Order: sequence, then C-alpha cells, then structure tokens
Amino acid sequence: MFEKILIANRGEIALRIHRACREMGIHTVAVHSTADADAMHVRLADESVCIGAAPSKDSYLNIPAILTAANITNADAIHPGVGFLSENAHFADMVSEHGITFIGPSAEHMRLMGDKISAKAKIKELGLPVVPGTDEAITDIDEALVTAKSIGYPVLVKASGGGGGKGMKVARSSEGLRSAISLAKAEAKAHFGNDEVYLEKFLSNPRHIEIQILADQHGNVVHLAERDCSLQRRHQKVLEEAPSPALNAATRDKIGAKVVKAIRKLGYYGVGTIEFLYENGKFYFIEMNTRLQVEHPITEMISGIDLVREQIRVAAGAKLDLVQKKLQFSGHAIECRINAESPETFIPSPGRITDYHAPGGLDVRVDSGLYSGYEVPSHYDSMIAKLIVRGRSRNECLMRLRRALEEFVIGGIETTIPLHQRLITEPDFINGDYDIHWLENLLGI
Amino acid sequence: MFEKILIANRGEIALRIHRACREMGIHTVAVHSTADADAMHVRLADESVCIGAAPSKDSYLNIPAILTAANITNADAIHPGVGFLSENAHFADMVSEHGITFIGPSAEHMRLMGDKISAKAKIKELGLPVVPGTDEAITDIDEALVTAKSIGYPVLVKASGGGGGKGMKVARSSEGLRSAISLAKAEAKAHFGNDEVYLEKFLSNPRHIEIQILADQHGNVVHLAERDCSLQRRHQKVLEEAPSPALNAATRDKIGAKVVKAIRKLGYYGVGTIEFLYENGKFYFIEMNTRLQVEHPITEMISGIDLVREQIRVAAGAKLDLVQKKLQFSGHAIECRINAESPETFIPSPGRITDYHAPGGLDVRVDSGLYSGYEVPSHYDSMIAKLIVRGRSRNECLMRLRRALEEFVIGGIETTIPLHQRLITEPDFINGDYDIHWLENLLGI
Amino acid sequence: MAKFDIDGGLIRKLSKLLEETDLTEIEFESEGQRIRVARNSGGYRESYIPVAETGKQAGTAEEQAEKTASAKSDHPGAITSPMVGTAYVASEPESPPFVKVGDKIREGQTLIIVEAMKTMNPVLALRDGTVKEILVENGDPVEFGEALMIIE
Amino acid sequence: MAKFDIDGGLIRKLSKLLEETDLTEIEFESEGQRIRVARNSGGYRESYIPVAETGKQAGTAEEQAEKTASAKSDHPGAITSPMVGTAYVASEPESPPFVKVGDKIREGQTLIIVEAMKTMNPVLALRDGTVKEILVENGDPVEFGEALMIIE
Repeated sequence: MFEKILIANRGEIALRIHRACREMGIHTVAVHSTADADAMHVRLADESVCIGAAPSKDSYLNIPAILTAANITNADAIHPGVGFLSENAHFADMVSEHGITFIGPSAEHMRLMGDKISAKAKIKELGLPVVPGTDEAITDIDEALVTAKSIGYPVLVKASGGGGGKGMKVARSSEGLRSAISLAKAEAKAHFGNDEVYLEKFLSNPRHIEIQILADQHGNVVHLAERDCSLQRRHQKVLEEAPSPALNAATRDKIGAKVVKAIRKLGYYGVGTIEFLYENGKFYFIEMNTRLQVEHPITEMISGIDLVREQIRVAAGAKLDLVQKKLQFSGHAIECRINAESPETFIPSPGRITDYHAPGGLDVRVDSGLYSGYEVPSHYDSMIAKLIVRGRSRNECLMRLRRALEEFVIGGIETTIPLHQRLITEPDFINGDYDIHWLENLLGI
Repeated sequence: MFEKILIANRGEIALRIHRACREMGIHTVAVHSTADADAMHVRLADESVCIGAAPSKDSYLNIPAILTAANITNADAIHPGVGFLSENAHFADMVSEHGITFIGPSAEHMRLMGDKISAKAKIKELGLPVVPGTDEAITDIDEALVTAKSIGYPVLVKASGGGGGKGMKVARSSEGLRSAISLAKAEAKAHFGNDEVYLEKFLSNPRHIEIQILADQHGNVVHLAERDCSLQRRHQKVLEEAPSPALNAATRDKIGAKVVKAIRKLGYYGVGTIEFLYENGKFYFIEMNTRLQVEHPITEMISGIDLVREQIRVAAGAKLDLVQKKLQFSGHAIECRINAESPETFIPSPGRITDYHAPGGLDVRVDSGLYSGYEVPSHYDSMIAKLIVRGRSRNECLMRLRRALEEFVIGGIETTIPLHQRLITEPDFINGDYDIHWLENLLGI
Repeated sequence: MAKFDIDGGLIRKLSKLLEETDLTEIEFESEGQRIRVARNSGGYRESYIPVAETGKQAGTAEEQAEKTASAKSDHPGAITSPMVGTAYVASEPESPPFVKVGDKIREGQTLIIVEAMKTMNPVLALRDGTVKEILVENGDPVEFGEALMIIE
Repeated sequence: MAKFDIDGGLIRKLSKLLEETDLTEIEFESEGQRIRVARNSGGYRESYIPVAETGKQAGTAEEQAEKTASAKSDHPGAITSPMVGTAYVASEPESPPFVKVGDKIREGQTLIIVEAMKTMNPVLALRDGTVKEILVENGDPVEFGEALMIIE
C-alpha cells in the first residue's frame, strides 16, 4: 500500500480523499493555490505545498508544479480527484513516467473514453446499447442529412472532444440541422480547440442514469448499482439519487450485468461510471467517466462501500474483496449539491462564511470543506458542500432530507439550499416522476 | 400516528427526538428551562414552552409544568428522552391520566424494573441468568454472612432503590461485610431515602454488555444485538461499541434469543435494554432500562434501524415490521461521549462555545445541540456531544474514529475529546481487551 | 474618597457617539480625569442561533410576538408568570376582570390567575402601583417567566 | 468636576480613520489629554481555521517555521519563488554561491536557481540592492510564493 498520497485537487473532494487516506493510515500531501492556503484539507493534510497562483491553469492544472511537489515530498501516488486533471491521459502518463502511481485507470483507457467517438464505437463493440447516430465525425453536410433522416428527427449535434453541454445543438428538421452543425462546430472550436462534431438521436424525455463500476487489475469487476442524475441545470447535476425511482431490481441486475461484462472485456481497472440516457425502458450509452464522480457518496450510502478507499486499493494493485452476488444495496440515498450561488438567478456568490452549521444525526452526511470564517474563493467551481442523506425507503430519505436542509446554516453568502428545499416539495419530484428536462422546465429556463 | 409530540428533555437527546419526529411528519413541542431558551432543539421545534427556572426540579423534573405545557399545546404524546422523568412510573401514570400517550413502556413495567430486587426476581423467573445473591433485602447481618459465604467472597452490597454506583460497596471477607452493609445503608438512605440493601456476587473482571430490545403492543419482540459499554468512569459510560469485541455470532444469537423470549413472556413493549455483566463466557443480569439509552446510535449504525422512530411507532400502537431472522447487523460502530469536562481532572467546564466544527464524511455521525456561540449551562449533565462512527470492520471503525476526532473542534471550553484520542491509541483497547475496571485503572483512579 | 461626580449627560453623549460611529469603546482622559465607554465587545453576536429560517414552522409574526413578550419580561415593572399555565384575568367568565389598565392597585391584591393542573394560582401584586399594560387575554396560555402585565 | 470637553468631530474623524486603515484601536495622548477609539473587526477572527491540533502530524516547530516564512514573503524586499521546486544557491555543488549576505547586487543578476521538472529557472534581481538575508539552504524544497531572500 502507498505510504504517501498527493491530492491534486481542492475543495470538498480533496477533503474526501484526505479522509480516506487518513483512515487507511496513508500520509497526505495537499497541493494548493495561493487562494486555498486556508482550506480545510490543506490544514488537515500531513504536508502541504503551494503550487501556484489562484487561476487553475497556474496551480491545479499546472502539471510540472504538481509533479515537482510530488517529487519534493516523496509522494508515491497522486489522486487527481474529479475535474481538473482527473481525465487527462497526458497527466497520467507523466505521473507514471516519474515513477509515481496515478490513482485511476490506465492512460490508454482514459484516452479511449476521453474521445466521445472512439468511446461510443468501443462501447458498441463491447455490446452495450448506444444512442443511434453516426460513429464518425461529420465531414459532409449532405451525408449528415441522410444519416439524420435514417435516425429520425430530432437529432443532436455533439462535439467529439466536448463535455458540459458545450458544442451541443438540437436539430428538429433538415433546415435546422445545417445551422446546428455550424453552431456546434464554432462552439466546439472555441471551447475545445477541435471542431469535430457528430450526430446522435435526440431523446425527448430521457432520464440520466449511470452505473458505478469498480474493477481491480486482476480482472475482477463489480457494479454498485445506479445513480439517477436527471436533475440537471445547464447540463450540471443538481441533485442525485440512488437507486433510480425508475428502475426495478430486474432492470438493475440486467444492465448491471451487461456493464460488468463489458468492463471486464475492456480490461479496465479503477472506479468508473457508465452514463446512460434511459427512455421507454431502454438504455443509451452517452459517456464513460474514468474517474471518481462528485455524486459517489450516494452509492456509498446504499452499498456500505467506501469508493475512495477501494479506488486507492485497486490502484495499489490489491484484489477486490467484493463479489457481485454478495453485494447488497439497501435503502435510498440522495445528494444535494450546495453551490455558492443565488438559488434563483444562479449568479455565483463567493465570499466569507460568517456562520456555518452542518446538520447531524442518523444517516446524514456532509462532505464540505467549509467552516465559519472561510472565504469562498471566486476562482473555482461554485460547489461548496454536498449534503447526503440515506433512508430505509425513498420516502424516509425525503423526510430526512427535509429536516437536514432545515438544520443546515451557511451564512454570509447565498447558497442553493433554498432551491433544494423547493425541489423536495415538488409533487413530481416526490413521485420520482422527472426527466433531464424537468428541472429546467420548473425553473423556466 | 401522533400529530404532536412534546419532548420532555433537553440537550442532544431532545434534538435527537425532534429529528425523528420531523422525519415522521410529527410536530414537536420543546419544553425548556430558562437556561435552555437558546438551545438548538428549542429553536428547531415547531413550538416551545418555557416551563421553569434552570434547576432541573423546577423544569425538567417539574411534572405539573410539563403536563400543563402538553395541555396548552395540545400535544398528544410525550417523549421523556433519557434521564430526568424517563424512568418515573408516576409520571407515566400522570401522562396517561391526562389522556396523553407516554412514549415508553407501561407504568407497571417501569415500576417493576425500577426496583432492583423485584426486577432481579422477575428476570430470574423469566429464565435469564442473574448474578447469584439474595433475592431480598438484608434485614439480618448474620443471615447476610451465611448468604455471602454460600455465594463466595468477594460480594457486593447494593441499594435496592439505587443507581449510578451510589450505595454500592464491595466486601472481600466477613469482617468487611459488616462495615460494607452499614456504609451502603447510610449512602442509600442519603441518596434514595431508602436504606434497603441486598447482596450479590462480585465479579472481578466482567464486561458490561447490554442487549437492545424493541417490542410492540402485539407481542412482537426483536433484539438488535448487543452493545459493549465496559469503558466506564465512576459508573458513567465513556465510550461504547457494537458489536462487543468479546462476543461471537453464536453467543450473540443465544443470549439474544433468550432475551427475546423473556421479554415476550413479560409482555413488555417499547424499547428497552437488558444490561448484563459478562465474565468467563457467562451473562449475569444487572438491570433493565425501560427507556431509550444514550448509546442507542451505535445500534442504529449496525442495524440500519432508527430506534426513536420505532419507539414512537410502537407507542402509537403500530405493529413492528421487523422480523428477527431478517435483521442484519453489519459493520462495527463506536460512540464517544464528549463531555464539557477537563480530560484529565474531569472537572466540569461549562461556558461559551467560541468555535464549533463537527467532523463529516462517510459513516460519521454527530448528535449534538452545540453551535458557535452556544453557552453550555452549568446546571445539567456535562455531556454535550456524541460522536458515532461506523466501519465495515472494527479496525476500519477505529481508523475512521481517529480521523473524525482529529477534525472535531469545540473551542472555548474543555472537553473529553483528548481522552478519546488517547483511548483509541491504547493497545488493550485496540485489541478489544478490556473490562469494566480497565478505564479506571488506566486513569489511575 | 472624594465624591465622584458622574456627568450623565457626558456618558449619554458618548453612548450616542458609540452608536452613531459603530465603535465599541471610547476612552478619554483630560487633566487627571479619564472616561471610557464601551459596548458589547463579545467577538460574536450575543445569543446567535444558527437556525435556518425554514426550520421554524411557526409564522414570523408569532416569533415577533414572542420576542416582544420576552423584551417585556425584562421590564422593571413586569409581573411575570410563576409557572406555565393558562392565564385568567377574571374569576369567572362573566365577572369583571381583577384589574384594568389605569387601576391603582395595592400590595397583595390579585392581579390575574394562572391555572395549571386544574389548580388556580393567584398572582398577587408585590407593591402598590398602577396598571400600565395588560399583556395577556383571558384564557391565553402563558410560559414560565412570561410578562403578564406592567405595573408602575 | 471640570467640564469634560469631548470633541465629537475628533471621534468621528478617528472612527473614519479606523475604517480607512482597518485598525481596531486608536489611542491618542497630548498635553495631558488622551483619546482612544476601538472597533471590533468582523465578529470572528480573521482567517480562523478550526483544525484540531492533533490533525497536524507535522511538528509545531515546522509550523512555526512555516508561519515565519509566510511572514517573510510579505516583506517588501522579499524575493519569492516563482514556482514549486528545489532551490539552489550555486550553479554547481562546489561553486561559490550566486550571492552572500551583504553583497551589493544589480538588477538582472541571478540570485538563486529553482529547479522544477529538471529545468533550471534562475531567479533574477528586479532592482539594485543589498542582500539582507538568505532564507533557504542549497537543495531546499520551496513552495510557490515562498520567500527565498530579502533584498534592501
């Protein structure tokens, strides 16, 4: 097992990883920007190194600085967390070249899944259902028109190198398709420096359902059931639940088994998430995330498994001691992402936390680096806390979530707590009756 | 189900009960002394009523005030919490007479178990093992000498109406017995107004192991495994764990089944705890607590069952939906009682909390009414927080506890956090190798 | 010891200055004399309670009323309830009230009755005075320490 | 008692000064007169970090050193590290150091080298001055922004 892990991230996820390390008896190195010198995980870590100025490119995306920090602290592994360099295959290569273990899958798998077109082709080959569409980049508009007709409108134009909704356009007719393609190309070029786009069937009212997998380097693979992440705003997840209100045990087992088989065939190891759209009882692969997910705690709450611990173990070459048929998923869990934003306008609200009080009690978990007096920096993502609640049933979980939200105090800045309080009173949400558009419709976007 | 529950208690347990009520959609009434007007549960409750001055006898033990508060707020049930009036059969009677449900067992069962001699006789009759000793009060010294000889020295002289170690004396010889009896009688008289004492075998190195039971009013009884509460200081529990490091599954099932059978025969309903001393593979009944226990969360953590919720349900007449053979106890849980006391001298340290930060993350639970700026009153028990941690194994639990204690910040007063930090580094504790005297020996008491 | 001649006007002036300027302390010394005023320099707000507003199901109006009552109970002429119970301002529903605003009252006179557990507990005047304000209505539930009326 | 002549305008002026300067206290004494004004800053300690001491495995001495280094990096004459890396005070292990305490230096002169990812990054003087203090030893790991030396 590792002696010392460098955590190449910030915020609540850096604290999450620090906690797993401490619990495994592994020393931690926090690397941080000048804006995060007072962060909770920096103070709790065994060692900390300031690696650059506040902008991410100077610090959390600064590969030479992170590798240098790992060298001078003698870290034997680097955990990339989520976001930042966590899906950067080049970084994973560099880490390995320096004789340090990258806590994640192989760089090849990251590269494969990082490109949407190659990912889709591979997944299709592995026998998982994909969204009907072209397997290749659009080079010719006329060809695209033919393909779109065969798929059937509406169709979606997506950037090959994209993510987060950038470079995505819906076309509902052949006329619309022409402009959608040129708009998507322009956006893709601007955001990813690559104007490659491709075509896909546009699903009208799908849910976003993702399967968590965990695999070791010895061919053992398990799935840890699904998460329903349909509540999104501008392609950003807002609230997630596990299991999905839309799946029954048979459907879960069936897709789970398919995914496990595919991952084993792929030879993938580490944690990973296969994201699907789910509509009319059918799954359609959208992408695979080759890293920990923000919403991993809800899976931990229903499976009893510490995903970060397992991720570190398999990165160190350990064998999984989990067997699919012995895994039990019990109860229901919901995560609310709490952002430093106006709950109405979603304008970011960085600043000083004057009061902080986290809810407690049975089956209530808070993952957050906040404390009274902490200054939320304006340079990064606005997510400042995750409230995760478990109940024996979905209803119990909702009731517990309601009371936990009542107890949560974050003063001095605006947060999305009121949005979550509103969400859990919506009849559609209470009934589990929502799709990926539901939240935006509710908010009138 | 109840519409509105009055919580006749204070501190973390009042907050605990409030949380269960909120999660069941039941309105809460907090009754409080003048010293607790700013308490967390008072602020969170739907309604609050100040029932008297700071001393407990004027407020939390003030039966007319509590009943009047229930009347004017139209509460249909009263939860007595732990301590205060929770084992007062007279109070339970008064509550019923006012047409309000007492959330607890019948007053008769409380009365029966409240008297140590009648409790022991009954438990013996029900087939549970008891500590060898006289079944009756000592009236004659010579008779006591004969009995002591037949039990075998050392023997323990105990007050019939006692508790908390008051009126308890060990005698190691017949000479010692004479003075032990007169000392115990004097203490019993002073503390309980009743100088009745009785004799019992004194166990040298027992563990304190208690079985949690839960029973409805329809004859359904389950046990929720055991808690090991051997770590005590002056008969006050300091740290508890579940399951006990000393029991294996077969022993657990055997004593559990015996207890369930006895409780069913007794016709008892509500939550309850059968406390045993455990030495050389044998259990010896000491007492039954006819109420919720402070340490109930560790049972919740390994069973997944919300004990307060179940307690409220069965008080309302609902049937248990739990079946013994379907209950699973998974993982390991430890509770640290955090007191406002010097960790070395145990001198109480009431005062204002300047900084408060509770630990978070996976399987870490905090039950506490503390917040930054809260003033810990000097009138009551010094327990201010409970840190409860779960792990898949005892070792994982210990590692998690260590990191959670590191994160816990309570500033402005002294607390016993450093004591707990010390305890979990002790090899005997790490090995689970301790009895009820271990902690006092460690502390040199 | 020489008589210390406190200049109340000066203190009031300084107090107002403190308020106006949001200072916590003013100290002044002149010709062997020194004065210092300060106000609540606690380091945190007094009795700050970190409770999300939504935690309270009771309306804010009710809370406001509660606050007012609590403020009244600090009034030097407040008569507070000796117990939790129901306040009665008259001996019978049809009877005239024990006292009305403006009444001159004498020590020992019954001002109000608080009923708890079916026992009637008269609240007596502890000194002579005049009823300035009656804060409860007949049949109102009252808490321990809640102000019932103001006598001056 | 002599009339205490409080200058309200003066206090208001001091209050504004407090605000402007972000001071918490001003005390003034002149010809037997003394005035002092104060204001609480914030209601919580600045950059208060609620971390239990035991959370830090690193010794307190190290922490102390860290604090000192951090204080030094605020020094107006501090030369700080442009990156995380390893500091070298000389071009070769056997060579004399680039600069010594007391040396007069000229703008553009190499003061120290920070090595990161096997590249050598010279840290140059931005103006003329004198080396007052060298804060790192040859081969020391340095953070971004860490003070390397003081030039005056």
